[in-house]
Amino acid sequence: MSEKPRGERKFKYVGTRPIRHDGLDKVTGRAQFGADYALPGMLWGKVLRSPHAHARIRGIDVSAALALDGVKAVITGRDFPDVASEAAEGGEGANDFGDLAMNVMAREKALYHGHAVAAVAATTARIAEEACKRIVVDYEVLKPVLSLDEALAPDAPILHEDARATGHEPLPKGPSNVASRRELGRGDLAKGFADADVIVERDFRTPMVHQGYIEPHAVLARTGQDGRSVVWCCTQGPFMVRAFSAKVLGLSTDMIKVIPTEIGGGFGGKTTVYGEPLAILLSRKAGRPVKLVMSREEVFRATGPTSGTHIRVKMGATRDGKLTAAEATLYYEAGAFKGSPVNAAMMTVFAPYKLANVRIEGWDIVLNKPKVAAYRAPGAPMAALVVETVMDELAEKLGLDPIDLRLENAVHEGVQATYGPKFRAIGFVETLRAAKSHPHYKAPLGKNQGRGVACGFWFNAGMSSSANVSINEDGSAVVVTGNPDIGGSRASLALMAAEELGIPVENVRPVVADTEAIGYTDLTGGSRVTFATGMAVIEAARDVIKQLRARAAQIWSVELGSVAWEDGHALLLTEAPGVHEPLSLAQLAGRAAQTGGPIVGRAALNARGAGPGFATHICDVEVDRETGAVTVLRYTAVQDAGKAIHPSYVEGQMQGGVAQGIGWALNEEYVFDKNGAMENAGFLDYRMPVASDLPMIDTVIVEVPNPMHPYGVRGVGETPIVPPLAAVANAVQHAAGVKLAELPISPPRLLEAIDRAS
Amino acid sequence: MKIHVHTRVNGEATEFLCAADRSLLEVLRDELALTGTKEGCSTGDCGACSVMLDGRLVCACLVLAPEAEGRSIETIEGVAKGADIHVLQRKFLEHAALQCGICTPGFIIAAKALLERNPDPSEEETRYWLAGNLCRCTGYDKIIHAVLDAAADLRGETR
Amino acid sequence: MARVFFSSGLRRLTGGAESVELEARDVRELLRALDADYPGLLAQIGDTSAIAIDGEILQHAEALLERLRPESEVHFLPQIGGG
Amino acid sequence: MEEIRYEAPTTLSRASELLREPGARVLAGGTDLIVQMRTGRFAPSLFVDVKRIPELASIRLDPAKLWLGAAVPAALVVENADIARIFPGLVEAVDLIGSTQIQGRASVGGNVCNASPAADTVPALIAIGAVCAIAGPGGERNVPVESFNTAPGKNALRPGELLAGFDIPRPAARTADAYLRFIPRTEMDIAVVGAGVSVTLDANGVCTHARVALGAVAPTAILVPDAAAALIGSRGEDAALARAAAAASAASRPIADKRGTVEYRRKISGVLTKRAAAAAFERARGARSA
Repeated sequence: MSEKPRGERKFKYVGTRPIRHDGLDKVTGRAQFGADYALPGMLWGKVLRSPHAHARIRGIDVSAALALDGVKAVITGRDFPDVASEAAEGGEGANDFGDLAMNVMAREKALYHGHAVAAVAATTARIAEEACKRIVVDYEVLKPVLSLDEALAPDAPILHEDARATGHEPLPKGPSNVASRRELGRGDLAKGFADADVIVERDFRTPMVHQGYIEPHAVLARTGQDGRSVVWCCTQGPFMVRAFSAKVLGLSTDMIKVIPTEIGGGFGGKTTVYGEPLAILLSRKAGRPVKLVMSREEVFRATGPTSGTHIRVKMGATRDGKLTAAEATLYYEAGAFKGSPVNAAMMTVFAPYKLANVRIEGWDIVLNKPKVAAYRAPGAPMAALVVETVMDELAEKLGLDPIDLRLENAVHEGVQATYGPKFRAIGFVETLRAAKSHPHYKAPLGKNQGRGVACGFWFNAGMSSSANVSINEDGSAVVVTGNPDIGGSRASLALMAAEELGIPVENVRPVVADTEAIGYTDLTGGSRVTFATGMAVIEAARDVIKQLRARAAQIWSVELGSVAWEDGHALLLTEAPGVHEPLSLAQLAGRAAQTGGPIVGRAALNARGAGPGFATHICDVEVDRETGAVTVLRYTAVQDAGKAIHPSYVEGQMQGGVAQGIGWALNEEYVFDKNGAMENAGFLDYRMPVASDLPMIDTVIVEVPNPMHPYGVRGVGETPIVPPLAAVANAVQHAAGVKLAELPISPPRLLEAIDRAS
Repeated sequence: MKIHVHTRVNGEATEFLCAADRSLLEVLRDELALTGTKEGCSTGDCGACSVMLDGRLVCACLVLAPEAEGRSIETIEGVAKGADIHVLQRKFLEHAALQCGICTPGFIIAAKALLERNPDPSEEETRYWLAGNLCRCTGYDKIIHAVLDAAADLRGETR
Repeated sequence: MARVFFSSGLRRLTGGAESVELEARDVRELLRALDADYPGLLAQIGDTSAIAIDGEILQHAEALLERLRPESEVHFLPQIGGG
Repeated sequence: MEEIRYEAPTTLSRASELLREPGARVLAGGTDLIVQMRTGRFAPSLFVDVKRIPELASIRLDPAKLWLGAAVPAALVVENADIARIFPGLVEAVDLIGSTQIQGRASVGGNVCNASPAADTVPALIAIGAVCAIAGPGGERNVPVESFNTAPGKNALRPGELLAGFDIPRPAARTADAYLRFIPRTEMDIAVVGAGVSVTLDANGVCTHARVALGAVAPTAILVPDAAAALIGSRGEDAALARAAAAASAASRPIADKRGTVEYRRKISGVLTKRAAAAAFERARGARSA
């Protein structure tokens, strides 16, 4: 089947907005999420967590807990095998299995307030809670390390005495809290800055923030007499849960089957394991099913926020707005174990711009806070905050329109990215042009109001995916993949299958299978599902079509080559039309038995050619100069989606990313007390945006096809959270006439800046 | 000593036994297997467990189960009438007003309570009424559109 | 002759060279050649880095068997993950 | 693990009996109590659900005063057209209690008894001169709202006593109140500062009587006579409002916490006093013309 020339392809179903296949279950309450499963004889699990941010565990006495009526199992670090340090593939970010094992259950040391030290399974949740209270842990409390500056101080307490910094020299000799230091760059920085007419330097600090998914982590594990465990859990990656849990528990992969439930948000936060290995081990010990559901407080204290950062950026430009040099130093908090997203930050920080002379230095720092997990374009938003505020200031100093300055320096196909390779076809310039011509950009502003512009970049991922497409007797189809549907991916995968097969999308049933019902599939993350798993679905559908053509050829007794597939029908390519009427998919399906049996297409691939995503955002705010309160008045997000398969869910990703970015910019932050306990571990004081905090969020989808995908798809999920921090900050700076140096731009902080400025 | 509670859930006479400190949310989910009502925080800050109690919108996590004695409760499971889904449910689907869907039952219960009180709410009234329902996926945009469209539909207008 | 580029972090091990041309049919051969020419470079790159071949970013392990064209461009990158 | 009990008495006397038991706690809307129990701040042995006691569940408006039962849910207060007309400031405060869902349960009485320094209804009630009606073993006693709370989380109730409701005198002619609070978000937040103001004007629009109360700037909500004095004799012009604001800032003794710094709370108490006073004057003038 010949692929129509790219870009010219006319789509019949792709690009339409059908109702998602899983929608009805989700609006009627039937959809089952992580905590919605129960089994006969089920026990309730509860985790005991460290009340200290940094402490040596001298001993744990669980006898009183075990003595409590209804308690069926108690586990501590001693029940887990020692796991050697080893890079963990298949998750997100830089994970190490040795660290992972110690993060799910503390061993010699508790490394953050909320670190798991023991877990209980009991007949009721109340008994499990009571049992946790009766576990006696003998702590030697140590001085906690709670900030980047403290961590780097010469006399800083050390979290991991035997760890050594890795990366590029110069590195600290001996024990330190530096996990790694790396350098990236090219050209002649000194010359670049010498050539600049204007140089702007900014220094920003941003706090830890949480992904804030509404569904707490939940897992139900059942282990049989044969030692095989079945795990129901809300995760972005069932195969990841299987691999990570097996590794942490010293089991072979085939001993664990993971059935992904519906998932109530993840944003990267459900790309690793927390309670899963604990529930499995408790169920093995108790011989009964164990359900472990985190409280919201546990989610905040013990699951992945993203890094707090300290970032310095210096950029130079000529009078006519050409960037001549750029330098960045990035310090990222990894939490209690190495592996902040600083690497990605180094690569994304200047990625949108043409730069011959660049130097980027990135530090990965451990301290006594929860280990960070991936969060939507991990590492990029904070880096973009600083670069885009610098670009804004450069434009101001040069008297240039901020979008024009970016257009002048924007990367495009063939340009070598600051992180190394050359870009293929990308749509950055197109997003800038679309933003500039948008009515929002010209709309008048009132008193105390300001407008900010900012851009963002994210790589997007490919990775491994499997897909099966089977044809039912009546010509409808079932699409089976291994990616939990976190935001409408069932619908986009079904659309692609429908497009290939030429049948209505309603006749395609998309299914998310468990780890034993579909081939290995990397997790739902990196904005990869519609791109990579979509590629697998298209390939599997084409496999089906090849079989359908063969069946038709068989029926017509002609060569396969003389049978084409168009719009859901097999047609005979012959000079004498009408000799054989076209055979519909339904007709062929009806005759499957007599033509060789069931028709099932398969694909398994490691998707290459992920297309980078670029976005340009415009934000208007109004500032109350007496209170420092900021109101977001209007917001427009422009993004290159390559090809929007289901435009509604592309818009939804953009709007959701913007909302999270606005929260990050204005109010969200981890607040720790002097002992390292989080003070605002709840939705009341961890202030995520509520409906009345936000305006409608306009979206403009730009489509510059990704040449490496049959439909031109790029990932869209992560890019939208990259620009908002800077878009909001720039808008506030213009509205209030201040210079900001820290997030969040909370009312007290902004009022202080306003009073200082006036 | 467990307490024997008599109540009506989605129109049906329902009895259950519970300890005094059980929340209505725990009983709905763990005793009555009505898991459409979700738990997001158990502190009344996210609205995922929104239900109607004697016609009042409340968070089921902040109601003690024994308080339900003699009261009537409506949950998401009772919103669709047989084969017919509620206009709000249809509009949420048409507007793609859900991504992960965990907050959706709470939003539909809360929005239904709004439209029963105020058939023609402004965007601002809608946003404030729904401020107790957190959504982390959508940025609220499509949710607000869906609710306003459902209101128009119920008023017999077409937006 | 594939061209290999070195970011500033690696250059102290390549005598300051920003890039070199090497005879190699695949990445594995390329790494061997680099190791011969620049002792310690491989150790520095490590096996958790990512490798970009003609713009395609691959994890170290999955890149090893990639074929290289005469005009191929290879970059060594730190490992990253998405959300 | 001993079982917790639940009782729903229908009379004040029965409730008072039950409340003599140590470990007994009043359950009204439960929006504070249940959270405090879950977070382990309290471990009650007995819940006394007072919502089925007629006096506590009623709103009564007579020529002299408004009776507001302690257990009446916020939603019923907000929906009451008479209260909205007579005490717009009180309704503003009640309408700020949590979300729509919370207002379906939370009561004004509970908001006051919880004795949070940041409770929104307290400054509003103080501004309009509300009095707490307390029922107990020794019969009924009355305490002005400004002296009901004694410290964060502590109130004047003795063992066996419960708050039955509030007596709120109907305002004189050309009187109006207003309440404003500041929070970082638009909803779902705890007041960083709250300001309640009530003013009475003479026929010429000159302020003859005023009360100003602040929340979240001291261990308990405070009455600020100096701010009131700054308003009395004025027509609410900027200079007077500025003096009231300065007095409010001077009177506030806030702590620094995750919700705001000391300096910030001082400044904001002035700003909100000014804005709330301006609103109250505006309404009082309207009340005259009406």
